[in-house]
Amino acid sequence: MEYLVEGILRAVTLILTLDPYVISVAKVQIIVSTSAVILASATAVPIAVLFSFRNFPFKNFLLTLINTGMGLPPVVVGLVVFVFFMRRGPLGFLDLVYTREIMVIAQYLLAFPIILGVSIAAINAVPKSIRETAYTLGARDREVALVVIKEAAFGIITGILAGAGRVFAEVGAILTVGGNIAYDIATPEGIIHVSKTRTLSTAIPLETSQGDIAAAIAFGLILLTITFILNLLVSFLRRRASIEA
Amino acid sequence: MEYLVEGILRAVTLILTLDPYVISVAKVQIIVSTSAVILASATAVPIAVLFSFRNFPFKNFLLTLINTGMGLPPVVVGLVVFVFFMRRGPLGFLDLVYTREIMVIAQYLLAFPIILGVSIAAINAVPKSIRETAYTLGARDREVALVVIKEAAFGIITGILAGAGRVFAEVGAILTVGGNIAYDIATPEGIIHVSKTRTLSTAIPLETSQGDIAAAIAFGLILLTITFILNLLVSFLRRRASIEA
Amino acid sequence: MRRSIVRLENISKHFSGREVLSRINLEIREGELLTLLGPSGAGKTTLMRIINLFTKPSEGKLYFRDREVTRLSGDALLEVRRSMVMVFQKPVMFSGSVFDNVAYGLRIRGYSRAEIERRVKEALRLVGLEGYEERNARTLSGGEAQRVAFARAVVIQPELLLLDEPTTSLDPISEARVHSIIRKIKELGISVVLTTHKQHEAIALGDRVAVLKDGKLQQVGTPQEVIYTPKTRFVAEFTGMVNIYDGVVEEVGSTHCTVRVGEVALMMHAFEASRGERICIGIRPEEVMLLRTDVPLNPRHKNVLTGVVSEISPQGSAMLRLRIASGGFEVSADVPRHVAEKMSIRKGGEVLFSLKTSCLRRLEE
Amino acid sequence: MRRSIVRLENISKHFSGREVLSRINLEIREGELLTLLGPSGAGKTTLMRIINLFTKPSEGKLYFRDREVTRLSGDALLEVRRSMVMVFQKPVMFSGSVFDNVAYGLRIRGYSRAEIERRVKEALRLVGLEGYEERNARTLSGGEAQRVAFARAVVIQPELLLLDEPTTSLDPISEARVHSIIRKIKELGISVVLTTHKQHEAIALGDRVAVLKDGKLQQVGTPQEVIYTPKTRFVAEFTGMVNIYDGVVEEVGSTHCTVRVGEVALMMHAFEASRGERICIGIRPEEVMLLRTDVPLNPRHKNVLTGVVSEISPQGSAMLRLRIASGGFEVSADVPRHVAEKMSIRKGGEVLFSLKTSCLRRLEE
Repeated sequence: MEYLVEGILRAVTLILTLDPYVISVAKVQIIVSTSAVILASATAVPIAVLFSFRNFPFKNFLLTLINTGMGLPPVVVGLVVFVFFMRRGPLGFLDLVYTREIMVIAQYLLAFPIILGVSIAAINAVPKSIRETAYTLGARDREVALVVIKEAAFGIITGILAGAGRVFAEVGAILTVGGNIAYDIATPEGIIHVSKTRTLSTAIPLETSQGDIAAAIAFGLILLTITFILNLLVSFLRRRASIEA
Repeated sequence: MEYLVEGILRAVTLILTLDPYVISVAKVQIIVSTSAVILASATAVPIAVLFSFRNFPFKNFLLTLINTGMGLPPVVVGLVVFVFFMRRGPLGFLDLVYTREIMVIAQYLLAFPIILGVSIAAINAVPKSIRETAYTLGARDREVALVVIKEAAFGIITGILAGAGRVFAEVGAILTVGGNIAYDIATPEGIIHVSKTRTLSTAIPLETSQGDIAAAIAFGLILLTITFILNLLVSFLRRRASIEA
Repeated sequence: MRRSIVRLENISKHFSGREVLSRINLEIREGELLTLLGPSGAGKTTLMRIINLFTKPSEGKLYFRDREVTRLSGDALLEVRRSMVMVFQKPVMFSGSVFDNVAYGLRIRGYSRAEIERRVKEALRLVGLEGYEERNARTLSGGEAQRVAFARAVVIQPELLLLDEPTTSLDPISEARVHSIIRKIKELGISVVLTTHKQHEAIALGDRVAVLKDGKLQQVGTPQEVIYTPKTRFVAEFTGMVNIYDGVVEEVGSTHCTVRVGEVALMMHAFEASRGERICIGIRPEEVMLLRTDVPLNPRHKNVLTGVVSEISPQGSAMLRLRIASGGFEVSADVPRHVAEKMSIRKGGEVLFSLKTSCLRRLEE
Repeated sequence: MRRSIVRLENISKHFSGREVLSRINLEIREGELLTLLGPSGAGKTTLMRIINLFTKPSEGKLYFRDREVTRLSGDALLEVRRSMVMVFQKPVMFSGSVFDNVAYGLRIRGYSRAEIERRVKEALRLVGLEGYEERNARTLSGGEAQRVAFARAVVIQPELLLLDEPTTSLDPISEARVHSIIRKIKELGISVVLTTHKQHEAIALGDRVAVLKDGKLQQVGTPQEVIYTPKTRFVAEFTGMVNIYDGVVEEVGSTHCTVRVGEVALMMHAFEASRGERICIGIRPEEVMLLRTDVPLNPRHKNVLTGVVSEISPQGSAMLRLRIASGGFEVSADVPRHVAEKMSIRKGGEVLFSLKTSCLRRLEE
């Protein structure tokens, strides 16, 4: 028990003293996952609007694909990305394996279907009568779309946060494509670790297996804080939405 | 590209020839995750019924806790389980680190809040008028509960499948507490690997980093098949439920 | 007097500070059909839920067959509740067959299989759904589901049936069918309380009508009492007494009083009041009497006025509603079509009319 | 004859094999209020949606101001649709203020800020919601939201306003308020189509009434035509002609025909038929005439029968409905209360009654 308390205290110290290794791991996580979420939102939300307002061939098939994507194990997504980008794979010439770029790609593929799926659901949840009211009042398709997006705004943001939740907490994909790499730098104070592709989530199993419980707990605390903030935002939006309705 | 095709072909061969290593990894995954889901269902569903029919102090607080649990990063759950059971941790005397038992515990903790949360939501989604109709027709609390469970059955099963989906695909927790261990056995045909705590999901990043793409793809295919079946069941139930309603 | 089944004594109900029901005193008697008439938000459903022991009143006492049941719980509550059934405004079906639904109340009461089958069959016949036993209850139309809900309630043979707005948003043909089912249920000796916001329904079905507004009981009486001697302005308005005036008492006599409304002085039957008091009076449109102008005026006609017809609109099928202006004094009069034709009444034409002293009624605010 | 705004020519609509509307021919004229009366499921809403260009008919042609608009799309559709507005049965509010909601149609039409403010204010005054501009539209009561929906529609000054069941499930006081708003809208010169399942509403509001059943137009006419000369059995039933009989033509004369109903032979005005033909006839309950038994029978009374009063129930406020059995022949008669009192009618008593030849009407099945 004392050992546990001691571990937690040392973890808090690592965070508060801005330990370079801890900071660099957290930075990689935040840069990679935030980029993935921003890219996924920027592409998924317009597509969601298109999906709800236009009919086109294979629409149902694409919807099924999106649903499948939402349920795909991240580790499998990571594997697929890996085999495409590995040296002898079809995109191997890009030389992206074990870089932050490929991590963004993998997490983008994880976030995209969730944001798209939740946004489509949010837009479809806007009562049909809202659209028809806008139409009967003389609105054009574009104006109706604006009305619907406004009504679905809370739901779309919830979808983006859900996507963020998925990629920040995820281990399988990012470990497979990123490789969990950190390297050493010599400084006047001694040798320190710096993360190249190691993230909060991939660092935890590594540090526990190497016996550095304090570092693992430090990473866990930061990760927990991030997901806690995301959850807080989601439940805040839920409450706002239920007051609105 | 040929390399990729070759990898897939070798992966299929590994599966079809029932390669002992592949089989033993899949067996660990199935034993651990299925045990966790069964235990979580057996405890979560009765508690969900209790939650919906009884008021007690701290109920809202507990509901918030369940919601938090549903959003907790699996790797953090794994870390918490690890620090409790590590040799110098409070439950270290049980000596469970890097065993299948501790993997069941970690995955139980992942599945439980989801199954509980979804079951509570399913029961609460049964219109209040169903309960009141049963009451006005003269039903006792117990009889009303039976009616409500019957109406919510599809939703509860969906919750169990969602729990299964979470634990089968998850890497962080199981890697942290299980350690991804396999060992060698000498046989007349030569030395083969056998999994102790290595699962489909944790084996993939390992095999890719060690360059055994065929094994990684084999594991990915099996994992995909499992999640595909789970998703199929969920969408089947959704359709049944929407026809019923 | 018939025995009482349910009695409410000074029942009040607050929800988060708002008073939904206020000091209700009401008795439901054996074998009667009581209609509870009021606009949406009057507290009708809350009152039904209190009677069915779903909601505990904030104040007051509830009696079932002269036994106080206000704060019952557990088995005692169950026993009382099992004497009655409520059919909700929007009935829901349990998943399963129609038979399962109708049989539910009997099954939980432990009836034998044969008895259940016999009674379910009988109940389905009552609501005109013979042979529906094996149908999936979730695939029924709205009207069919409602009739199954009636069967599900009646099959238990309750002493009291509570029907919450059973005909809201039904078309007239479906409404007529529901009315006929309700009459059949009443003939089985089951007492019924029915809430409605439709005046015509409350009057056509009710042995007695209780009028509720803003949680307050305005009046309880036979349909005729409620229509012809409304106690309050609200009851008058709600039951179609469209001519309501604010006036000032001018003279108080032993047999008659005079009340001034604008420029017109109206003679009424005597009532207790003091000169100069402001009061509210009303007259039903069908009680405004048009007089022939080609014969001498009969001296027994009081309050005779001339006016100009400013509007004519159909009122139901048999009547026309005239809007008549007599200077600043305006009145609506319902006249049978054939009478209007005979008197060649037309828009802009002049008419002579009389307001009988006995038809002018004083209303509380 | 007023100019036509919308004309439907042989409009049919199928949904997955089911015929929801069948060969509808109907014209909506400038300035008129047309009520579309029918039970739920008759196709009223589908018809409205076809007029508002939401639904394309399966067959037939739709004209707007004599221009065919059946298969318009894009800007041409938008232009026509902008001449009309529909208010849905359950109006929804956009999130935002009441002002935002009412202003919506004007904003997308690019009106100036000042003009929008002026018109919104005026529209809110029309529906009695002055000063509600800044209220959150989602916090309004159901009735208020409906009035905002009316304002939101009228503010555009459409040529045609489509109101889909605006009073379903309203209590009589709210209904009266909605009726008065509709009358004010009509006075603005806006043509209105209103669907309803309430006979009294269709009759009280409509310049013309179109009766719809199972997707087929049964009859279009003035309220009086629909009530007194219903063409089909359904129209008769739906408008309260409760006495409907199947009979056989016995004699065909030049001025009169005789029809046998059970044991009774009824004389009717002449119509085209052959002896032995089975036909359906009806008479409104208020046209059954009770005769005094203390004076000699007037020979101009035809179809005089004696019967026994088997049931008396209130019918609205002014009338009593008597169920009279004359052997196997039964008839319902609506009698004013005061007449019933004067004739001392009571349950079980004997009455003499006459069915005027002109009031017996032949109905199509």
